[in-house]
Amino acid sequence: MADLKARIATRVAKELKDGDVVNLGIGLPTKVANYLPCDVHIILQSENGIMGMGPAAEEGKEDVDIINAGAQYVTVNKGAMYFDSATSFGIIRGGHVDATVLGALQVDKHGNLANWIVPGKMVSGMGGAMDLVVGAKKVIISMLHTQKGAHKILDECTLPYTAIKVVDMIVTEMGVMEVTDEGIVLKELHPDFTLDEIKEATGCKLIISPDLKPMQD
Amino acid sequence: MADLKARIATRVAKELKDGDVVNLGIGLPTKVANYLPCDVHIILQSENGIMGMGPAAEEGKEDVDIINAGAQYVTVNKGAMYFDSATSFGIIRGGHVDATVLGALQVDKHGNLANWIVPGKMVSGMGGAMDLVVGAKKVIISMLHTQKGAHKILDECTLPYTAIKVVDMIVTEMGVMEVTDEGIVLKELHPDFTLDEIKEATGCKLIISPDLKPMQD
Amino acid sequence: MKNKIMTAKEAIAGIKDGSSIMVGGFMACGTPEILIDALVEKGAKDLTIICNDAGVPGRGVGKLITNGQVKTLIASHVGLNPEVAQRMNTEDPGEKLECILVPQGTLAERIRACGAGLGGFLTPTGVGTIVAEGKQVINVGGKDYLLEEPLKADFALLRGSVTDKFGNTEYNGTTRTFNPMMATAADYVIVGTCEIVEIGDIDPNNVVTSGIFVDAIVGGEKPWQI
Amino acid sequence: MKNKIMTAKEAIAGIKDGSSIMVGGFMACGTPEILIDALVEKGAKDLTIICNDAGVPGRGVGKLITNGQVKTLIASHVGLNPEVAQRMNTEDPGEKLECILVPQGTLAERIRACGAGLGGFLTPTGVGTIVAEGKQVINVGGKDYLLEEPLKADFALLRGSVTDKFGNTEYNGTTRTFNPMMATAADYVIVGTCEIVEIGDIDPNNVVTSGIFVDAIVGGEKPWQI
Repeated sequence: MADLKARIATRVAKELKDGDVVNLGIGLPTKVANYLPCDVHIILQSENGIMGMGPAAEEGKEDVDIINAGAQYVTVNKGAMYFDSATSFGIIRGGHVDATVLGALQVDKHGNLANWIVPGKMVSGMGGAMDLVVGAKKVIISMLHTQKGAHKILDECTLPYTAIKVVDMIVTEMGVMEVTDEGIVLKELHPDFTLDEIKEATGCKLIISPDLKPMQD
Repeated sequence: MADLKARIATRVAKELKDGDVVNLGIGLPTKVANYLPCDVHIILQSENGIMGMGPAAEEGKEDVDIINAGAQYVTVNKGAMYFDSATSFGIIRGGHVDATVLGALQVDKHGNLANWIVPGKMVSGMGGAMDLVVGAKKVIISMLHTQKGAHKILDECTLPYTAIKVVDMIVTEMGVMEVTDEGIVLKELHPDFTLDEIKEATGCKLIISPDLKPMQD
Repeated sequence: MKNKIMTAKEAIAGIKDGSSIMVGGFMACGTPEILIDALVEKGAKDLTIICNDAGVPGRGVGKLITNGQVKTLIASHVGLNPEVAQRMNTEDPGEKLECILVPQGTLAERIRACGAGLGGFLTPTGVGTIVAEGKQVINVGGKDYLLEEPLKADFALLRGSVTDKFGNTEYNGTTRTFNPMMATAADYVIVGTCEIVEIGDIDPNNVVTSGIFVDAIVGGEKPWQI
Repeated sequence: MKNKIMTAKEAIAGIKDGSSIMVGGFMACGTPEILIDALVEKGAKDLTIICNDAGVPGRGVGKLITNGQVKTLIASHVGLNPEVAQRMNTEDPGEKLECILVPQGTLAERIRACGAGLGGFLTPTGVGTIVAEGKQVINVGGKDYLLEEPLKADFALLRGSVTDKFGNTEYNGTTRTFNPMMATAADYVIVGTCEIVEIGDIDPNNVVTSGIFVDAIVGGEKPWQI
């Protein structure tokens, strides 16, 4: 599992360009920063008020006034800036974040996203996710392809939406997909899987790119 | 004339309470700050981005980065703050300015105000006036009672409105008036004038306060 | 000039059962613990709390929830405080917590709109989702937006890093979060601050919250200890 | 990291006839004169200028007006520049200036709304006046508001006091005015600044405009001399 997540994070990292402003969700997305090529420097935005977030704070050296959106003590890089929440979400909604990487419960062929609520279960709230996926220039979903065998990539989400028509790209351990007006296009397939396997693991029709490439670890 | 303006400014100054946040318009209103009782300290807001504006800068000691809304070099008092225009007008529209003092071309019995445009004449623009009169808790009009004999206090403004139903008080060289739901109530009459004189100089019915007082210089 | 410096107990004296209170901070980073503690001691009930989140048990708004003082919580995220779910699902009406979830950017902007005298704003966030229920959808330039309305409160409890005696305040690091907007959107604003300085000690270029918004200043706030 | 430091001529190279340009400042205090000078030299015409005012003759936007480069001016106040009235009233179509007046708070908020991804906002300012003509009136909580829409531009010319090499900028005194909002609302943002410092030299608590908004940095801006 750890290897699969590393694979996903590695692949997502290749989507980020030098100088990009990026907001990484909690969990798997946070790991993406560890897999950037060394000539690519991105600027991390944290919605609780940082532009230019750095790595986690070393134990014993935490500044308790500086946390990330997951309430972990972090550092900031040179050239960072702190701001209030209205400013932060102005940056987010205003299209000034080049990419956001988030997990998902479900994504559908229209690019609709469900990642915040399972009716009947404990509700934790949407936090900044609804704003992020609406505002970021590129929305990359990084997740395991299925949830204990159940489809997560669907014709239509069955869970309540986080937002509609927002997902640009899906990266899983099986492959890399782009959401287009025609539906979900498989651009890369990981060599561990066959086309039939990824089709079976997907709840909507996968359009196979004529230019299909192998997904690299 | 200078005496009349001093009289008006002196009377307006009595309306301001210690600790009030006040925005003074260009011209006569600016002079109000010179007539405050010595135990009354107000906080001047300047819409171009100052809370806590001080007196004009001494010649030769100007900081060219610090001007007031009339483009004059000013100082700031201890405890001042600079802000951007969105913040400034958030303060203004948000009801955080206790009083604004402005001149007028016309005021009517509904509290409608016209002070920014004379059709056919050079248009200078409303600047911050429309926001100020809508947002300030108390709108005080300080002006000469008539314009070369023409009425300025009317049944209905004939010039385009700056805002509707915003004027709380009018201070002229002849008296002090309050705008109420019933119309304009004369609260103070200056001893230089008779009731008939002020009525004649006014283009709408003046309700005489049962508690009419003399206006002091 | 009016003295604004007082004890936490004095500062919160006006808070009553049923008051609405904005609380600054994000996961309790930027929340004034001394003011929360005083409010726990006072025990005012049926409060409406407006805060980014529910804090965590034992910190920030979490203390008020544990103490059963919160009737309604308006927040964007409550996942780090499991007690919220328990109290949302309880059958005991005296313990029951109503939780109104608002997207974080919309929450911040609604508070700002109130302070800035706006009647509302159009946001793309939430269009097509359950957040849109009951709200006007307005199309501008071919794109749909939700009309979101301002949010105000009776009180705001803010956490400053440096505050002068007039109330001008600076916030360090990410403690800034919701504090500056909340300063503008409540009738009575209390700053619990780490350091009180003389008027004039803060560079006018660096003041974040103007003292005109601040009604009470309480010293002795400390960065929360790990 | 990409180098953003360049000459004024290089920075404005992309401005063409017909471009829309936001210009920071208030009566030219906070306007980047070196960028204006470069634009005068370049001579691009039919510009739409968005600025609080028209500057004064010989300063700020006033220079562009004198040089006949402005087709449309969107501003709140033009009274300190008598040339505006002359050019508004001229019969010569080549010299004709169209002036669109917007209340100052609405102008600032429209620029902010654009940068913040909002579809518009409801303001009480202008209700019942000619400013309301052609605009939707929306009632919220029993009060009428105008729906005002966002305002964007191709370029923004800002004036910084201290700017690091990434573009993080501080503004001194009242030069802040419209600059920070404009930084967020234009496709290409140029800062003419008084002092360029190394990345890390500005306290992250005191940065006003983030470098992410800044495409070009031009040094050598001076406080205007009296």
